[in-house]
Amino acid sequence: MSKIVRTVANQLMLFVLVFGLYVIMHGHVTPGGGFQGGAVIASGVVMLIVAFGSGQIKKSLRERRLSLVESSGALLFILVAFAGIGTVFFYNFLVGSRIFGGIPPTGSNPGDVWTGGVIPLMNLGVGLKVIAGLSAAVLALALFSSGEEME
Amino acid sequence: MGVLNTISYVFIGIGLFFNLVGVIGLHRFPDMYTRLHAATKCTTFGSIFIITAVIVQSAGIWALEGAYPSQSVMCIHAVLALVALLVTNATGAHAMARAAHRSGEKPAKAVVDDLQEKEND
Amino acid sequence: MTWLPVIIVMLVCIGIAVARVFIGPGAPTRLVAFDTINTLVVTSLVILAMMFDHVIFVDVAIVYALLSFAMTLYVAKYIQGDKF
Amino acid sequence: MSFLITATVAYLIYLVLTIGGSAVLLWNRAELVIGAVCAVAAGALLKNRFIGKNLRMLNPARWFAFLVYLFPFFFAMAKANIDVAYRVITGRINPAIVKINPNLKNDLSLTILANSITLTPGTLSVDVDEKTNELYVHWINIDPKVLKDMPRDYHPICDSFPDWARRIAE
Amino acid sequence: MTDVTALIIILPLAMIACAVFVAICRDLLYAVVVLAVMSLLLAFQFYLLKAPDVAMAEAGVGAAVTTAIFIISIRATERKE
Repeated sequence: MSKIVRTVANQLMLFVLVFGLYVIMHGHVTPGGGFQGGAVIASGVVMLIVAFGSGQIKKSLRERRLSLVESSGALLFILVAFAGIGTVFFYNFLVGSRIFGGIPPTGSNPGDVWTGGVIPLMNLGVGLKVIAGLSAAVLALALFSSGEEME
Repeated sequence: MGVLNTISYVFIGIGLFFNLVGVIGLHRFPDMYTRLHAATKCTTFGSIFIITAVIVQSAGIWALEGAYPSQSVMCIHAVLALVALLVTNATGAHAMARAAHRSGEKPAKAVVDDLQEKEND
Repeated sequence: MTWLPVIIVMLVCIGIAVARVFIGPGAPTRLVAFDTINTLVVTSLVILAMMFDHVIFVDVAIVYALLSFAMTLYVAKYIQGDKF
Repeated sequence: MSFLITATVAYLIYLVLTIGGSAVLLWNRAELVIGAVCAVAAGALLKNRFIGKNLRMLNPARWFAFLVYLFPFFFAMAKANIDVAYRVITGRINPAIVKINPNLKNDLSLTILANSITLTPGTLSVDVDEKTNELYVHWINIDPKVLKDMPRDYHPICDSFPDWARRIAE
Repeated sequence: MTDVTALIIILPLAMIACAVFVAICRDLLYAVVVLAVMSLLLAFQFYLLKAPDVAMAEAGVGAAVTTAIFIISIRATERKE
């Protein structure tokens, strides 16, 4: 695409990334969550692929890094689930503690992010996995259609 | 609230008029470029006014009720949606026009076409 | 403040643009009508969030305004005949 | 340096998104911490894309010029829309594609100019020459005076926007 | 809730029209564009039924990524059916 589209895509990617992180981290108080925020950021990567061409994006997004991000997302989810095994699998052991353990306020309010226990951490794991998975799928397809291989 | 309601109604009237004009222009104009003129400009301008009416309403409630912070989220996020809409619409219109010209779509009734001359050289 | 007539007029606009998507000659015209529908839907989402009085619904409108851009770029790049 | 700027901008965007908790000024304490972490991640990932090597936009006078620019821009936009509405109703068009050379060197200023042209008086930027930064503009109702000389005069098309773009981003 | 019931009934008619067009159209590019419009209206319907999280997932996956995958596939194969 032309120079104008490339410049706007570069500037817009920061906003997309920050907004996706906002959706992921507020998954327990607003509509959204891990899957939705991850899909937003992956769509940002899809936008970069169409603006710069898949050959350019391949240089900065390598297959090894994407698989590392995906595995670390799955690992975070499983670790948080196993950390509560003293009581029961998936036990919310952070309730009342100092990390994400606040008491939800009553009355009309926009929602306190410091609540929810392990739910934000699990959302983060799901989000990392979705980002890496979706962007790797589209990048592999685009590379294949333009005749290159994915390393 | 009376003044704010009046302002909102005026803005909504202007916005709906321009949206309707844009959509009707999509059917009245002869070729793709002039349709792009009508569609992009008029709908973007109408959307600016309608979203501004929403912002005025929510900002009024925010200022009136003071400590009730929930309408602030509405106000700020509507402004962000407006900014995103402006940037993406302008750039998307440029990308569509470029793609259409490269695919061989000729501007109907055109007087001069410098880009065609450049491609012929 | 009553928002329901506004939403109905916006839906009429969307209907007219959908008709252009069905009948329009050639791919570029359909793409233009599609982009118009995107803009109108984002505006309608903001109005509906105000009408339902659920402030947090506005996030969906921001997501749509950002992501419809990628869709438009993909179809445009296909029409101009480049490789991805 | 570019990492710091990108992280600061990301932090500001995050703070604007989460106004409303009101423990410290307008924000929760937790939002400040989470926002800092997100900003560091965004800065590390996008420092080359967002700002690159061009540190020219750090000057606050340029931000002020951008804010002032919004007013003539909005008036031109309103004029353009009334003009397009008139042409929709009467159906009187006289289109052409002309080449203009606004003498801009920077990518960002060219982007600002092209987006302004797309949204204002009866014009639409169709293509851009990658090497010489010349713009090809589709004009819905052409002025016959412009067609006489070959390096086209850009003042009837976009009256003072190139000067504004030069002032903002060059 | 009663004031938006009419909209909830009218919108699926437009979606059915889009789906019929997708089924009978011989040009796959047009089919993809109309499918994107249908996905857009579907997300609007979810939004009217007050399920914004589903609408957001539909926006992210159904609108952007699906269209991208279909368009890349058409580029790799053929446009006409």
